[in-house]
Amino acid sequence: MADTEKIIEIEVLRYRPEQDKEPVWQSYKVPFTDDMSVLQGVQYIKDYLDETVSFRWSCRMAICGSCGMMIDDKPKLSCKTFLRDYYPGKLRVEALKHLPIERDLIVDATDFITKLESIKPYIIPKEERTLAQGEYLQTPEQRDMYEQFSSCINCMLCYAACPQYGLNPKFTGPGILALMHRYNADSRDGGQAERNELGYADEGYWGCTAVGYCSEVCPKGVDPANAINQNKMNSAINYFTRFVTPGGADK
Amino acid sequence: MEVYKADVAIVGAGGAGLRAAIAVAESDPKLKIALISKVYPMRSHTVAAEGGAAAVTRPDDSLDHHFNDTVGGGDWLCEQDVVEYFVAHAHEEMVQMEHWGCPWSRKEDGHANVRPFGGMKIERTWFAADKTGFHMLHTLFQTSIKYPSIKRFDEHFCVDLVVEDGRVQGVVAIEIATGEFRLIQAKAVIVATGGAGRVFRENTNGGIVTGDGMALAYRHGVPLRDMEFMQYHPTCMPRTGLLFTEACRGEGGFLLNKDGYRYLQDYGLGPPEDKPRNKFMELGPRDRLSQAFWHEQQKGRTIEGPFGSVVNLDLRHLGEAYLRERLPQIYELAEEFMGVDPAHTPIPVVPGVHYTMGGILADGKTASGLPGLYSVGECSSVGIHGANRLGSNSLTELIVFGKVAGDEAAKFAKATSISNPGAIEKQADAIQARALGIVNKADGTERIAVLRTEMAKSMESGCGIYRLGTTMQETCNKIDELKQRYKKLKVDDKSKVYNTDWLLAIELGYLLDVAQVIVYSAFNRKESRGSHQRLDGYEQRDDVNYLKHTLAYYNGDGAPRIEYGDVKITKSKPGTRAYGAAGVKADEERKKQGAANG
Amino acid sequence: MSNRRPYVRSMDGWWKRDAYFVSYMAREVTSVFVAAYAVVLLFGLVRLGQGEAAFNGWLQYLKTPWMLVFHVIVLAVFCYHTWSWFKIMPKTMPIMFVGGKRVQPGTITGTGLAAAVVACLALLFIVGGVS
Amino acid sequence: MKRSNEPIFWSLFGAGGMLAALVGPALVFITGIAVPFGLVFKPETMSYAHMLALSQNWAGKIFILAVIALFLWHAAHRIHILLHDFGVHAVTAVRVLCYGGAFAGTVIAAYTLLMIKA
Ligand SMILES: Cc1cc2nc3c(=O)[nH]c(=O)nc-3n(C[C@H](O)[C@H](O)[C@H](O)COP(=O)(O)OP(=O)(O)OC[C@H]3O[C@@H](n4cnc5c(N)ncnc54)[C@H](O)[C@@H]3O)c2cc1C
Ligand code: SF4
Ligand code: F3S
Ligand code: FES
Repeated sequence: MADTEKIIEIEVLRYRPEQDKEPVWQSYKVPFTDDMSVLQGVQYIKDYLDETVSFRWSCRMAICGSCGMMIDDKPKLSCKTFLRDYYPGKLRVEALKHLPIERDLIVDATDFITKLESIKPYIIPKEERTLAQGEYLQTPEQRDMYEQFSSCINCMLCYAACPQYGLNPKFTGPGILALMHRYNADSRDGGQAERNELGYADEGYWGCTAVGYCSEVCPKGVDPANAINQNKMNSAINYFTRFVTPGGADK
Repeated sequence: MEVYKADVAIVGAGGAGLRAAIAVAESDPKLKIALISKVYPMRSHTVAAEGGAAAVTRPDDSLDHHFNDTVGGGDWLCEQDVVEYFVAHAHEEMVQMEHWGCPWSRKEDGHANVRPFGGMKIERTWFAADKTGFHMLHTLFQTSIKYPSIKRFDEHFCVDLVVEDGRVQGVVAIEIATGEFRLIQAKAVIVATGGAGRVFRENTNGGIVTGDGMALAYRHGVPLRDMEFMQYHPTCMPRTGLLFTEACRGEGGFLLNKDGYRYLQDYGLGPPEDKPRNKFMELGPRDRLSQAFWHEQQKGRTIEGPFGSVVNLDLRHLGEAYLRERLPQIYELAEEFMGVDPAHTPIPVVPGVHYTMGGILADGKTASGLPGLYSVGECSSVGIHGANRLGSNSLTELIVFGKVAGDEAAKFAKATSISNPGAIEKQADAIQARALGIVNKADGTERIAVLRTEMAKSMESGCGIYRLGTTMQETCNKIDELKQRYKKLKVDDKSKVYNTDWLLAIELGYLLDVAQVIVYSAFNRKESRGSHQRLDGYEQRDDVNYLKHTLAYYNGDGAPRIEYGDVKITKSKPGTRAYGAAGVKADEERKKQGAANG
Repeated sequence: MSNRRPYVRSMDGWWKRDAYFVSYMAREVTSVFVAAYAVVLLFGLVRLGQGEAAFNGWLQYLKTPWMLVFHVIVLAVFCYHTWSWFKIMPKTMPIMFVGGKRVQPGTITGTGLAAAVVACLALLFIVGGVS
Repeated sequence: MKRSNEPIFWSLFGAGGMLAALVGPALVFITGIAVPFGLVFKPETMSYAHMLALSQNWAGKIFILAVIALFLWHAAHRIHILLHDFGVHAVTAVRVLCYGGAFAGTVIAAYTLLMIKA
């Protein structure tokens, strides 16, 4: 390699359920070059220092959403965080906060996936259309209304950022509520009423106290805080008008 | 062992596997579907596809154009009847994706927009900004949730197929979180495990793209077809291999050598023009562009620097605003990974391994020779890519043939029943014992990372953009040696919960099998065609001897047995594969000939 | 039997973990001062109802140094409230387009802050004019 | 899933928060600093007579009630969340305390204003 190698210390929060009672820090010294990501640093550990260190990764290009970790206590995608930014100090990596640690840097994603499945994350057509009729027409402006919310890569960084989820895991949480809004805001979709049942509950929009950190850490500019909080007004209006507007009292 | 009884089991939940699952569910809601994936579906590597998916859309386009581009692009090694089916069903599948919510980029009038792509005569590539694969994958995954008959086995690692009574009757998988084994019994199995780019060093593929399904089918006697054809993508990030989509060039990007010269004009792709022109210059096919890079390097006209030899991808003239709108992800990649602002500085790029053209031998309806076994997606070879895939044809392949695979497997499952469940369970136990053997071995000495690195390096030197008999021979020997050393592999991690060390070890076994097939197939093909280019006396295409598919058969511990199969030719006789001005001329001549032949 | 034993980390002291959380908590704590100020006003109102002597007692009370310190702090807290209120405002509004361009969060916050300045000045002028 | 009753409290919270954000700083400056210490305004700005007059007309009554009650509801909602944030999970007790306080303050203010006759 052309540039001279530097060494950085990486501390990893280890947790091996079959042998550790609770997580422990373990330190490794990793040679690196300036273009190396934190993920590559951790991969180096696994390849050459300690094969038992476990973590998820795949795409290396910030799109598959596997590699989220707490890096110096901030939720980040390890594949697009660079070792050079921590040098000459050391850095600490830990499994995403607020989620149970399955092992080492791997969190248990079951809750996230179950919630994703619960919000009807698919088009419930406003009007049926056959393939022969071609595509639904949607102007670029209509697309812009939901595009940002459809960019979520399910990396769960926002869950590691949201204290309300940490305090109460029943809260649906930022990423999934953003996805719910993505479908509600799609001009092709007519499923809002069905989804609002969850949205308008304590576990839905109302579990959020507008901390806003979710949007701060989101690597894809989804802005889940916006997806949630812009719906509180609708939810409130619906609450007060449901008995007077036709069809307003949807469950 | 826990047993789950399904009608159709699908291994792989990328674009192909998900589309197949939905097809089975729609064809008959009573069929029980097991959808198995070693990662959560949305992590599948389809997520990384950027540019788009091809389907004839504009009034000035035609199915024949798409057919000709694909077959010519594939250097006539395509199954032409399958290509005909493919181009005919592409558009309706795009519309289907749209109905399911895929956020296709739109024109002002509300219709889906199309963009130009390398090797395509007319704009026909549907896109969702530069995150097309991401949006297709998430749309398919989220839509699949609608169907209660799809039971997902997320983070389940498939270790083998169960073949009993001469047909596939299930798969065995490890539940990664617990290390427990599961037998998934099924009357039909669809393999949709994606490509094998990880056999190489610098590549655009995700860490999970390790050729698992190919190796599994191969070990059960199904041949792998045309595996020597590995696509090099001309514009990748040096060292990491991350991709700068072809759309960069579709939108008007230039490739420059160290003199700032658009060198592609020296390789039969000119003349250069300011605006992108389909099948000219930067919009030539990937194999040609990667080869041109190699020649520039030989001539000392590449740029030498900290990243090795590179050329420049110049997007500056497109302006920041346009780049941010059309290529936001590319902008981000360049800025964050390389510290390069593409609006002001050209991006250094190199060719990197990108796509596995070959795969599990399948007929035009995705069926393999082994009854009950279907394959679809990058792991499969239904025959549309030939010797070189055109960009944006493979996302379309996932959905067109995903549906076919689902329909066919459903039909097969309905017509059969499980035979001999006792024997199936016994087999599953044996599979479990074998998989555990890898981790429980006492006398191992070899390290996973060491073998993997040696393999990748050797593949790169033997099966690069240009190939030589001697180096290929060296690589054959090297892979044979690594397969022996693999038997002495040492797995440090002995735990059950999320033991990725163990999975890496199993994947390495798959990689080595696939690597061996690639290099032996390449060694035996004594001609140059598409992405397989030789420099040792076989520089020309040889239709007399090699207008044939390579079929590699598993042969235990020995080298694969190489055979050849016919290519199905319907309406396009092999011609000169030319681009740029020469391409226009060749087209005209073909037309004249066609008219003369009546 | 499963070997899984997912480890759940404690949330104790979470608000100290990150500067962002500290600023969030500061925003929430403003409410204590808003309440205190409202109680002071409520107290004055009750005194008003009890007659001139009682109300003057309340007015005298406001002039004590302690109350000055208190109100200076409350003023600072209210200013922080105003700033944080409009800072989070863009999160509560649907995506809007004006003339085909997306309205930026900064614009919303800026407009809110401007409105607050106008409202405050208006109040000061009204009060100044009436008296 | 059960529809949340949050909208009631949230609406009051929001109204109070908006009022506080718009005029709060000026209000505090006037009642807490400027008038008691004789800055900017005339000393009789908040005299008994002036204040009585204000609380005798309907607009004045509404303004006073709005400020006191909405500030209280705004604060009650946030304090409620604050306690939850600090890990106090006695949900019902906390609610009764916070919203009960705001309710009591509202009733006292309204009663007092009603009792002040023109
Ligand atoms: C960076 C990049 C950009 C691309 N851009 C384009 C483009 O613009 N246009 C285009 O047409 N094509 C593009 N391609 C190609 C195209 O994206 C892929 O060919 C296609 O997505 C492959 O899809 P698939 O469903 O076959 O496999 P994948 O999406 O890779 O899915 C494989 C699935 O199999 C599962 N699996 C694998 N092994 C096992 C196992 N042992 N046990 C259990 N599950 C297993 C995985 O978990 C995964 O779910 C691109 C490719 C790359 C790498
Ligand atoms: S909203 Fe952002 S942070 Fe949250 S899961 Fe999606 S991409 Fe990740
Ligand atoms: S951090 Fe949590 S509380 Fe709301 S604004 Fe984001 S979801
Ligand atoms: S590895 Fe895919 S997001 Fe980081």
